[in-house]
Amino acid sequence: MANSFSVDKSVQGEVVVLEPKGFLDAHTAPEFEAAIQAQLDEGRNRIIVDCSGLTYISSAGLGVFMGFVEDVREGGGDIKMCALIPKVRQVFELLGFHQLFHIEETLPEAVDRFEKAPVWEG
Amino acid sequence: MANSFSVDKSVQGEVVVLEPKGFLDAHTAPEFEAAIQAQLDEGRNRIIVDCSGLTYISSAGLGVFMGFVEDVREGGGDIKMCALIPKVRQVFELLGFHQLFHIEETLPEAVDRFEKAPVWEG
Amino acid sequence: MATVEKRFLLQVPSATRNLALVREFVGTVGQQAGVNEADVSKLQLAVDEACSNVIEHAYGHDDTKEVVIRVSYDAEEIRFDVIDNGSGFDPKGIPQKELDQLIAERKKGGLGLRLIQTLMDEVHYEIGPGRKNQLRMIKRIHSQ
Amino acid sequence: MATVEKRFLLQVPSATRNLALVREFVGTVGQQAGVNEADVSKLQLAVDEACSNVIEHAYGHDDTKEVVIRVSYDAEEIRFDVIDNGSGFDPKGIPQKELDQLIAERKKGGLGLRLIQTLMDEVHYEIGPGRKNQLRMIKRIHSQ
Ligand SMILES: Nc1ncnc2c1ncn2[C@@H]1O[C@H](COP(=O)(O)OP(=O)(O)O)[C@@H](O)[C@H]1O
Ligand SMILES: Nc1ncnc2c1ncn2[C@@H]1O[C@H](COP(=O)(O)OP(=O)(O)O)[C@@H](O)[C@H]1O
Repeated sequence: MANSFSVDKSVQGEVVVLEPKGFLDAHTAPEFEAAIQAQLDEGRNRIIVDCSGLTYISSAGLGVFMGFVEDVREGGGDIKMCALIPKVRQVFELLGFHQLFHIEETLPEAVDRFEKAPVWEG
Repeated sequence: MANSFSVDKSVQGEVVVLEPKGFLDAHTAPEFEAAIQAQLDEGRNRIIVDCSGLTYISSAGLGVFMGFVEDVREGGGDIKMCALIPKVRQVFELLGFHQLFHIEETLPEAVDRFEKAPVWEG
Repeated sequence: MATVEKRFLLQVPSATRNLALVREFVGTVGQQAGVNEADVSKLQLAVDEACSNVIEHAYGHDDTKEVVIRVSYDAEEIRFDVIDNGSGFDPKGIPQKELDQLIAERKKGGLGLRLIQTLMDEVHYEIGPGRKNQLRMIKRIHSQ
Repeated sequence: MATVEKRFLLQVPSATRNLALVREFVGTVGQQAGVNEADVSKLQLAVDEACSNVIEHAYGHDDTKEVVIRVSYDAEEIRFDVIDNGSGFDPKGIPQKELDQLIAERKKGGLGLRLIQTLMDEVHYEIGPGRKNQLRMIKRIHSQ
């Protein structure tokens, strides 16, 4: 179905990896928002969003990244993305997200990035 | 896409096997009809329709079987079916096709049936 | 499950290439209504048959005409109206021949209306030739 | 490719769960219109954004209301009208903030209208609050 959505989670040391799968739109954004909120509630603020299974994103999905990232960064953490399929990457880039977020090609690169630059410095 | 359709063909001795794939409806029935007509034009009238790849059939698709089978049988051949998925089998059965056609579980059984009963005798 | 009625409408040019879109529409709405998978397939087939008849018989493949499919559902049932403003016909005047007879006559059709009757729980016609012909098909919802 | 105009219409309850159906509809019609795959994705996103706005802003998630999507295409272009009879708004009165500013303000939105402008070739509003608000989006067809 074209509106199925789920979020997988795994912990890699100090970093938590969230893997949204399927369609992230105004209908499913609240579920994704809850998944990020749950990490913050547990005190995790080094978050990688592995987008390899994300087939679709609309501005409601982008809004989840926008709404959280400032607080996360003020707390000394960050939200970084990786493994976007081209169609999804294009939406991020159209709106300039690549200038305000670390968006890596692969998950290891994103993990690596957290080791080298845990905090966003532009 | 939910309206893709194609017909594969292979020859096994005196029997020709047609393999309709995808959605057989009022839109695609003419293509299936042409595929059967082409066999008759080449003088082949022992036809197995392997339905393993057929995901959908409407009465327009059933009509292709209905329109040809009498002439084929009068010419000493037959049209037999095999390997229907349950959803498709149900449509054939709802309308009583299983009483007027040989519908086998597998392709080998359909080939076998042609050896034992090339002509329909009910 | 739905407590209040939900309504959907799809309008497409009267051409067989649009049957796939019609089936997708019916499938999605049927699923949303809580219809079980086997019955969703029946709804798709019944509405396909009804639309195929409109395209072929009511409009004679004139794709400047349009077919309208209205759906509504609540917790109990799902209702489809297939609407055209074409020629119309007298459903009672259509001879219902047996399959063996149709085959003997080399007919390529004649099963659509019977199939719709078999697949749905209720079928109603409202015929107003050139104005509005409506085939209403109702199925009780067994959520599985 | 189309020589005469083809028209489609989809009407769904004003609820985000129907966005998937809207995207399927747009995808199928876009493909049929001969739009290339990359542009079909853009059409789906633009119409999703427009419908999401209607559901959220025009109707405040009242799912007894309905969203209408009208599509027409010919050989040159494909046109989408997203129609509501809700509150309406003044498109020119919406401040267009930069992404870094929206982020600084912890905003979860504010990108939809910009995205629509970026994805489509032409965007027009006709606002009639409570009567008919229409967002027309046009895309030239580059068949590949
Ligand atoms: N919507 C319609 N408008 C006009 N005539 C129709 C319509 N639906 C059915 N009919 C008539 O009823 C007949 C039987 O229809 P059906 O059982 O579906 O078989 P088929 O369409 O294969 O002929 C058609 O041949 C046609 O004459
Ligand atoms: N169909 C609509 N009806 C009423 N208001 C709308 C509509 N579309 C957009 N708006 C207004 O325009 C603003 C900006 O919309 P948009 O750029 O899509 O961002 P967002 O929807 O995320 O706020 C909305 O917050 C809303 O006030």
